[in-house]
Amino acid sequence: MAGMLFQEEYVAGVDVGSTQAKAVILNEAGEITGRGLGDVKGNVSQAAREVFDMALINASLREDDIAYVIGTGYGRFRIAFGDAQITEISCHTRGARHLFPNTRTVIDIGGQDTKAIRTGRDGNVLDFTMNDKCSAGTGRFLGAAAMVLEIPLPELGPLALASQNPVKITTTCTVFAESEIISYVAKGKKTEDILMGMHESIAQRTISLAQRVGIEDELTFTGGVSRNPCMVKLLEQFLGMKLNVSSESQYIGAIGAALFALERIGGHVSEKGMNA
Amino acid sequence: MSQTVQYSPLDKVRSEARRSMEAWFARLGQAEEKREPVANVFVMGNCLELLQVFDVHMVFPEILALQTAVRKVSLDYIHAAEGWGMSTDACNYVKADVGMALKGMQHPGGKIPKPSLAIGSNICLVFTKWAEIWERLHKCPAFILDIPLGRAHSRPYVPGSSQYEADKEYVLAQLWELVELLGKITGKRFDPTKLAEAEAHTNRAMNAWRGILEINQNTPALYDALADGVVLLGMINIARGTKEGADFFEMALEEFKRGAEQHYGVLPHEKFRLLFHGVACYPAMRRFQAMFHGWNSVFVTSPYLTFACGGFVGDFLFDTSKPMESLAELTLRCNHLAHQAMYFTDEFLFNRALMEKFHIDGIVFHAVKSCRTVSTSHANTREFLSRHHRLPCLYLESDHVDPRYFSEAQIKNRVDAFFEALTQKKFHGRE
Amino acid sequence: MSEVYVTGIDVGSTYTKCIIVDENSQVIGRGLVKSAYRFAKAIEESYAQSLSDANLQREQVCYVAATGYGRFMVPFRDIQLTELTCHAWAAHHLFSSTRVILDIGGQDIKAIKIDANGKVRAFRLNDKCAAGTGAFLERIARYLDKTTDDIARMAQAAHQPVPISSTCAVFAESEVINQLSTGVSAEDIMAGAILSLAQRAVNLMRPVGLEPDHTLTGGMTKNAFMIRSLEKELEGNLNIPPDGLGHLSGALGAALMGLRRLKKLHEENERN
Amino acid sequence: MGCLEDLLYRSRVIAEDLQFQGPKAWKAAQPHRKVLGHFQVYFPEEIAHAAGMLPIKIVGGGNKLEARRADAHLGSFICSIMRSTLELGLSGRLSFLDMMVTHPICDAARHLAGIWTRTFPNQPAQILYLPQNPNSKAAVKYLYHEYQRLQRDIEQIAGHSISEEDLRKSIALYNENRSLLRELYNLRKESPWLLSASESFVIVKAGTILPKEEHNQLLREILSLLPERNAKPQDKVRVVFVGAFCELPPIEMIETMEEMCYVVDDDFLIGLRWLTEDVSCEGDPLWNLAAAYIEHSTWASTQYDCHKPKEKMLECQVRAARAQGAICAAAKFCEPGVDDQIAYAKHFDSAGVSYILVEFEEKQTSFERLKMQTETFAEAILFE
Ligand SMILES: Nc1ncnc2c1ncn2[C@@H]1O[C@H](COP(=O)(O)OP(=O)(O)O)[C@@H](O)[C@H]1O
Ligand SMILES: Nc1ncnc2c1ncn2[C@@H]1O[C@H](COP(=O)(O)OP(=O)(O)O)[C@@H](O)[C@H]1O
Ligand code: SF4
Ligand code: SF4
Ligand code: SF4
Repeated sequence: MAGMLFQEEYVAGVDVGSTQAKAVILNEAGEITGRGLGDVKGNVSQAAREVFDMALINASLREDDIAYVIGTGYGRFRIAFGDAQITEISCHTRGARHLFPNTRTVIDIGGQDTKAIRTGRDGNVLDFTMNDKCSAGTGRFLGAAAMVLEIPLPELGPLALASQNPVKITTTCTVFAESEIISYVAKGKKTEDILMGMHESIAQRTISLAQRVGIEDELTFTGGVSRNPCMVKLLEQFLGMKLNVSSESQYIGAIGAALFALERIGGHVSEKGMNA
Repeated sequence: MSQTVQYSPLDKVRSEARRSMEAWFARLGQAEEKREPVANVFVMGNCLELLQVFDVHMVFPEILALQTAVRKVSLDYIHAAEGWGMSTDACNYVKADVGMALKGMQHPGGKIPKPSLAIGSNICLVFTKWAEIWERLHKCPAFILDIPLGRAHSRPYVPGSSQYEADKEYVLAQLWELVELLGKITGKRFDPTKLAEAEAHTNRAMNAWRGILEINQNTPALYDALADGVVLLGMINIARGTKEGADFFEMALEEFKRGAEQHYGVLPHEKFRLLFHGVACYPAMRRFQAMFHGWNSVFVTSPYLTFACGGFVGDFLFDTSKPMESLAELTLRCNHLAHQAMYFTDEFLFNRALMEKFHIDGIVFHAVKSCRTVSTSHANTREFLSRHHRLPCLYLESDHVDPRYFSEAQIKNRVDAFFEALTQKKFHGRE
Repeated sequence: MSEVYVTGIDVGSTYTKCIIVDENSQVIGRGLVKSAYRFAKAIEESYAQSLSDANLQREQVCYVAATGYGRFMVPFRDIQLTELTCHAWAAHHLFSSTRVILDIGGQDIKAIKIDANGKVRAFRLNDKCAAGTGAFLERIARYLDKTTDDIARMAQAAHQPVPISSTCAVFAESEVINQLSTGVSAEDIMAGAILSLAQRAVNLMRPVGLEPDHTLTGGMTKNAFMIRSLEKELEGNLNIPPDGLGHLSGALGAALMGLRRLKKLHEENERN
Repeated sequence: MGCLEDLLYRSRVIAEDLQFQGPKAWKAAQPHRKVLGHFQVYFPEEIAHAAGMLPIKIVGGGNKLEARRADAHLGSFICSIMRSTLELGLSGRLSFLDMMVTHPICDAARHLAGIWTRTFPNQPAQILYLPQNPNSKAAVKYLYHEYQRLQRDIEQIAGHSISEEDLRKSIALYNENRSLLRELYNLRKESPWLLSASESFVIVKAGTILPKEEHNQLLREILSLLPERNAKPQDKVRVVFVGAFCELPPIEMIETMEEMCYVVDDDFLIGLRWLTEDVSCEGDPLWNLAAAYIEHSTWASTQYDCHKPKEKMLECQVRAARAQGAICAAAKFCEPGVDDQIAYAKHFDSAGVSYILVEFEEKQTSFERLKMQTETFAEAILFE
């Protein structure tokens, strides 16, 4: 920035998921100075560009101010302005550890993928698993409900929490889930009970997945679905433990990527992280 | 492999193997015309040596099936088989084979003769189902060789014990029944000297095979147990029990030894050494391999190399002075061992000694969706291993024949994450 | 028997379809309404449409046969039949020589084999996975910001269809994004999706036997590109119900079955 | 003697008991009592019974069991009964077992003993290697040796040896059970309106965990009450159901089929009816048991036998039951099941037998598709 004695360095992390793209900018101290969030529609590269620009504006910076950009997420190889790529598994872990240093398990539920990661004392990934070639039980499952029932995504969770008598959703297919929801609507079931059924079904699947890596305390919940209070509550209830959920949760992948970028240029945070 | 012109032991091994494979196809192409008997057999539990006595051609439907995948035409065959009624869940080897039958026995490698006999076994129970399909499709008799396999975890299985002897008696009795059937089909008489000869060839090949498996304890590794392993396995099956086969493996061992002296490595900058467990991912072999080579990692060994070679039990070799009994014993023992290893996996495959000898950094499980024989225990074993031994494990799911199950972006994601973690662990000491 | 009118209602997951026939099996009224998952409303509306189309009052209809996914939700039905039976019967009525019927609906694909009398001999349904259904195309259309009606037109304009290899309807979307960003046109993607669906459909037909001739029924009859792709896969012609009846075949079959049933009941009454 | 409805209700409660209260109570009643669990399909329970053990059949968890833990241990391509069986173990419901035996019925199930050992190291698990080449002349002798081995293992766990006399008594008891089950099935063939397939299913299923003495008593009582049942024949299609030789369909699924059909014969829990004739008590009883397995046994998808081509066996079964068609089911991901469906379909197409192919899962709770399939099937037969 003009007029400053020392040119401060900034780094960026860009997480291009299947549903949404996220970008954050960090300063050398590892503080977030800018964010960008947008839907991935049609063009991955463009979505990456847009959220990056958004973050730059948000941080009042120009592209030249950014020393290093790391791309992550499903579209990481399509980020034209990125300097390197790292998988979202490493990035989510890194981001989660940064926000909650005692994290040993990370659960990330995104639009298409559900991941469970176990990390070691040093924050290294020890083991991870992901859902297989079927999108059942991911954020998209909820997206389907939101669409059919015409309820905005952020309201799904709070609404489901009002349920007294959840229905049982047995379809595992995201697409067919729509018709199962409809058949419940047709039978006169309450919206909140149907929603709760959906949430329970995803929570179940997530836990079975997480058990593959072994669940250890503390558990940090990341990804877009962690913004859903009902899912947080159900996971806590089924697991019998408290979850870490950050208000930045959807950005955690991008934060992790940015932290790796900082490490590349030799920033402080990474050093601390290494010795911690 | 690397830029400097370096001697590669693999050149000769690969070219010789290709030549043998082509010759095999050529022989098969003529079998029907010459009205010579043909048997469909499997890579495990096949008693090749006995078939050689009766000059029966051997078709390995598993090898044919995997080649349809390698040559990128498997989906056509699978579609044909699914159109015929086969389930999407059934083993795709079977579907590729049924597809081939429906397409008039046309295989990318050449025309394949119809079997005059099918020899199935219980090693994989899909074999028996497969044999039933042949009975109906090709109207050929099926013989199921039933081999009693592992009964329990770490239960000793020693010659002389009542269980061992009873099992052996059962296998031997069945082999004699097979001899009778072969006699009927070929019109030839059983000649024990010929069997002993074939067994002697196998002994030579097996001795060399053992050397080849062990030589990869060298750093850097001399061959990739996945990609090159497939070539070697193809050879041990189509050429076992023949002089040609024995010569090939002795040659290969010599080549590898020479390579070792010259510090040849299959990868110029070997960084990670991995153990591969499962059936390979044939529809995308190259892309799969590239994901690992990109991180400078090599598969140094794979249990599959011992399971599927047909006759490997530690130091046990054929006793050619009593060829039938010895055949029964070897068939029983090697399959018993393979199964003990597959079912009760941990103690046999993942012992510390093995990991240390081969300097293994991690294990890659490739679960094949349509192969329950090999893949059922993968998830459980992986869970067990990473909990008890803290060994880094990567679990991947795709298929051995059906390209639809290979999703590049998803698999790459997992592979990259695995190596990111491994790098941290190995080079930054993080855990 | 004077002035006999029979209604067939096919309550599908995507569309609710209604047909009224007279005693000579002539179609005199039709209705088609998007179910949009409000079945009660869709049933009422499509019925009202067909009544006004036929210029009839409700009371004039003697018999109602319901079919489709929501057949039990038609409160005024006299009988319910499955859509397999109804599609088969309609195809048999329209093309007496047809032996194999393919119906690609929103939720499933059905391949039905019938005998010379229109009786169902065998049938196959697709797996319970949305990867091979009409919903697959609709999702891709939606993803490309297009409507169902655009699907066929887009595909026609394709130059070089790219196949969608994903086995999952949802993952297919990310494959679509991927291809869009590598510069593949939306038209080529849509055409590729239809081709892969056609391939799946024909594969489902194979086990029931591919003997001629084949009839396509259901909503996909509106998609000319799909018809061509299927014909290419089948290496033969497909019968398409004339007169826009394709999408209404389930309802037509139900109405005709209803008429048959009604006649039989009359005969029995007369005998007694 | 209770009334019929009470007995049926009691059977259902036992059949659906996921806590295994009966076997647990049996075990607790006396010290040193031992329970042996064996997975589907067939197991020579006589040997365990003769040792004073309670043999119970492990048949999965059905659609009431919530599977949370098992998925972590099995890939996505494994059938539900494997999953739910492991879930029963992981949830501690089977911790009362003193021994677990599995069989080489399919490639998935063969792994169960290994998975069991790794996961529950304190519970002895093993594979009983029933022969897969029953056509070999050596098969009986081999099986006799294998039964001897099993007997030694059982004796060790039971803590005492088995005399020939013990074994004879057990065989007689099981002969009676099998004959009562045959009677039950005959009755369904003759008058299916007296006993529905779903009722028959729970009665038989109760026998998976009841001591045989009690199950025989239950069967005797039910059989004596059935003829007096107040029920009249309905106009329904008669069908044979196959495909449940291992994984069991949910009761609601059987009920769904029965809305349109009389299921007059089936292969539910075929392992309990595996031996089709009484086992002789003369001579060496263990040998007789082995010989019966090879010589007087029914057929199933899990065994290869060149003298019993499955499609022909099924056609005979359909004809013997005077059925109008067959419902050929297969459990999802069950390779023996899905492969045999092809043989059935091809054969029935040429033999002119009506049939439908369906897939099911024990954990299924919605039966819309099945309903559509059976309705179409019945419509085709009724409306010709
Ligand atoms: N405000 C919100 N409340 C609840 N859920 C949300 C919210 N925003 C997004 N989601 C969920 O998060 C998912 C996207 O998560 P994300 O981690 O961004 O996925 P990806 O990285 O695959 O694009 C959506 O499918 C949606 O279900
Ligand atoms: N105008 C149209 N153009 C192209 N395709 C159409 C059109 N209308 C319907 N379809 C296709 O037909 C399918 C629905 O067919 P339909 O037989 O009504 O299904 P269902 O009976 O399940 O409601 C849709 O998924 C869509 O793909
Ligand atoms: S199931 Fe596995 S072992 Fe068996 S035939 Fe198929 S690939 Fe081979
Ligand atoms: S079942 Fe549904 S979510 Fe799963 S693969 Fe099929 S379409 Fe995708
Ligand atoms: S249901 Fe089929 S696949 Fe599953 S354990 Fe039983 S026989 Fe094996």
